Amino acid sequence: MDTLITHSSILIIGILLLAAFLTPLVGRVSERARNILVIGSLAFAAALVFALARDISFNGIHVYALGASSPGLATPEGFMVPVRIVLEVDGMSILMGIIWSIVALAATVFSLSHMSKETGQTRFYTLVLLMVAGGFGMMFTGDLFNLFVFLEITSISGAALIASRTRFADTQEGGFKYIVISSVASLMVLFAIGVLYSQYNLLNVGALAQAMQYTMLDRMALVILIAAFAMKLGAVPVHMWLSDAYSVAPVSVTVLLIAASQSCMYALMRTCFTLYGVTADLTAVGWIIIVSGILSMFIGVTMAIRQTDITRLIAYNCICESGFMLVGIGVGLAVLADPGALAAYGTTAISGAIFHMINHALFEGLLFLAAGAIFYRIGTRDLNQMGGLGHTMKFTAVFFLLGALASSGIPPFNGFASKILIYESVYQFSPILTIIGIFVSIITLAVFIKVFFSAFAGAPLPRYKDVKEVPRTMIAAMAVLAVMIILFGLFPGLITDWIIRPATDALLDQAAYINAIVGAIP
Amino acid sequence: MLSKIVRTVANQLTLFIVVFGLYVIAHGHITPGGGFQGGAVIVSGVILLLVAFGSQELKKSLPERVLSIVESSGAVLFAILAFAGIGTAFFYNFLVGTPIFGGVPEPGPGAGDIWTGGVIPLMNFAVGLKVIAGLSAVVLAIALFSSGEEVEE
Amino acid sequence: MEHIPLNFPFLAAALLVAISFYIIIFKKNLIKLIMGIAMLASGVNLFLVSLGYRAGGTAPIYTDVPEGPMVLAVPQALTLTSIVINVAVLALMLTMVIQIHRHTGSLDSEESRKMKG
Amino acid sequence: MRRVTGLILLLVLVAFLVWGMLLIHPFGYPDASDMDDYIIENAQEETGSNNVVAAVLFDYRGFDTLGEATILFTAVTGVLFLLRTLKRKRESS
Repeated sequence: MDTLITHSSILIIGILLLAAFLTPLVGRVSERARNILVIGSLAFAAALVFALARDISFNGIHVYALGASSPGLATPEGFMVPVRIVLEVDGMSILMGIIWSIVALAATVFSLSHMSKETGQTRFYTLVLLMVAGGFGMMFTGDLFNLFVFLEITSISGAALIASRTRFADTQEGGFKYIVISSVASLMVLFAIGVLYSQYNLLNVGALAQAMQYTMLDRMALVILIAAFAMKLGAVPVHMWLSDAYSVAPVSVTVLLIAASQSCMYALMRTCFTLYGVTADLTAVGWIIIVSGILSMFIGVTMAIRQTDITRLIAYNCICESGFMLVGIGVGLAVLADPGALAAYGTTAISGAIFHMINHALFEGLLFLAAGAIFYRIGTRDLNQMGGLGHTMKFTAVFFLLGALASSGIPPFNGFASKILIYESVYQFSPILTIIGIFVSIITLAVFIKVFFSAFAGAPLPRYKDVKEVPRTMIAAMAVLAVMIILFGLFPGLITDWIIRPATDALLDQAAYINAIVGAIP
Repeated sequence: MLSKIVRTVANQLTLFIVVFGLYVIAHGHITPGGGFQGGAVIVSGVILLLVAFGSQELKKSLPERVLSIVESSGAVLFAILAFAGIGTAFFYNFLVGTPIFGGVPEPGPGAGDIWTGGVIPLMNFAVGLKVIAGLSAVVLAIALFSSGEEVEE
Repeated sequence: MEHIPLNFPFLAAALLVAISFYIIIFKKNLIKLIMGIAMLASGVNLFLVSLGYRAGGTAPIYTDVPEGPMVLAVPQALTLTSIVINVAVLALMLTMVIQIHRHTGSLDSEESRKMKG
Repeated sequence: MRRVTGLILLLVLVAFLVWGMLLIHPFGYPDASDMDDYIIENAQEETGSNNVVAAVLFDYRGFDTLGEATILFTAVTGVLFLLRTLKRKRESS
């Protein structure tokens, strides 16, 4: 058991990669065996993630040096800096890992029936496994170049998955846009890595953070990194690809894409808080992120009003919700150098943003899955053609309503729990931001009420008389997310204390992250 | 399909290209080169055959199904080699000091020995297999698709 | 080879990056867009590999090498990795363009809806 | 309008890049090389490989190479996935 825990971080990634390599071989033999392999490896990875989370909460940061003579030996003996790739999992990374494993499992179970009519399923599941492995790699790695490699794995498999329904032209366009944006963003990340490498001859995040002098070149690298991750995230100046990509992908893929953009958010936070951290003066960066967040909120919600395509509407809602996270992170960054303000409200703002990341993945996931369930049964995404579906698709209607209410921040659900944290902390920073946030939430609610009534309420339409409820696996996948939304909404204090607070502390504790790699600073 | 002269020359040349590629792969740990580079060299030979004979002819001897299987096997081999060191740590070079590729050269410049490098030559081989099959499959699939042929899934 | 004035290789990499951004922003043809991304990749690769150069150094391979300093090995490995990654990305992009062309019959980003992103 | 904004952005980018490149260490004289020196010195002993680049690729940074092989695998899977035609034609006919 101890051995398993010691190796768990690499096993999570390695088993998924191995399963992905095996899937095309197994898929030729039997479809059933393939599905068991896919679900089994994902479940195994999820179990390991929880075991690792438990270990981290007791023993602190988990470090794994790949190829070293002992896994805990991050730097070679008698040498100050790490030479090998080091996986470093702290509270923040494992939090992302937990979200990612749950979302991946739900999305894959959902696709079992959702994709059953499509061709090329073996390759579809291979790509899903690769994408999940890539996401775990991004979250667990402590090495910048390794981050770039896994960023590429996630984006390439994501692009191929978006374009998976090749009989429609718009899927190809959405996938192409996604891959163009992601490869430009990844190359920018690589450029920034080169700039950092040129000065310190290091690639490890912890060691770089220790050596960081915050010279002009470091600022340049910071600008490039933030621009690249913001591009990948769909923050406002470069958000145009997001609605096109999210709306055309199969919904189970969209759910994965949302979680993947959360991992870019994680990379952004890692860059700002851990790589640069308190030594750098990040107030200006914080303000840029806040402005981008506010713009995301506004543009997301105003564009959502005009949409008649249900998945496109939810995609714009995604942009809007990620604005809330950006505002939380931006406020945290802006006061990072000021310990008093950080303790008073900065930490709460970051916790709120992190909590909102989980909630965002959950409720947007639920909304997309419900939209996908509708598409599965009636074959259209156009809101004007829907109506009265609530009579026949009761579960789907309930799940959609749940997601919509959580997304608009209505009290008993999880969206409220995280938004209230953001509101109250941001209010102390600048009241106007909170007012904007509440205003945007109200419009979101209005948009979703409109959608709910046009799709589910009203008299049953004659042409949808034969529409049945979706298969049980799809309901199960939605139910998992719905139960978590309710639980997180009912016990926000518990979640905050158990998961969010340790993650925030881990994110803000730059010294611990560095120490885990290079030992105590002399 | 091009003229008979081109086809014959391509046929003969491919042998040399493959031998050179194999040389680059096998000596990846002592001279410049390695799995990716050697694999790319061999794929250039495959492309030569594709240009000379056309995609349908090539498909008869190199179907995508086989290429896909070989590619997966190469990837699995690579991953297993990485996993094999997990007794110590993932990617640990467990073959150094053993009779199989376990030699350690004298420090400093010197003549290379093929029996060195631990898992590196084996990994080079796995990666080479993967690159050959993978890139050939890509080129073949694109050629087949753009000439209106059917592509196997 | 003595000190090359004005960091010439770095400037060349920067120039490549700038030209490729020009192509990515202004060109409408999808194939040209892909070429722009390939150029961006080459620019970044050139930048990476020239970071590792040490004046008068030999290739970091011990087989029959003259004594003396060796150039840095890690940037070369990074560049190799990045080259292969870009080959993969280009293959997938070209596939998508082929599919787009099959559906819309055009390679113009303006014609096939609002392709610019 | 779009052209003008694009052009201005581009000029800013060029200025930014050139300025940055002038700040980087002189070509051929790296600022720091601790990690690389360690690798060049110890690669032969630790990995048994004469080719230091291969040692970095498959030993010190082997995980990156696994990632890179994965990316190639992903791309091949993606290409074959997107260009699939055979099965569907059979089903529809």
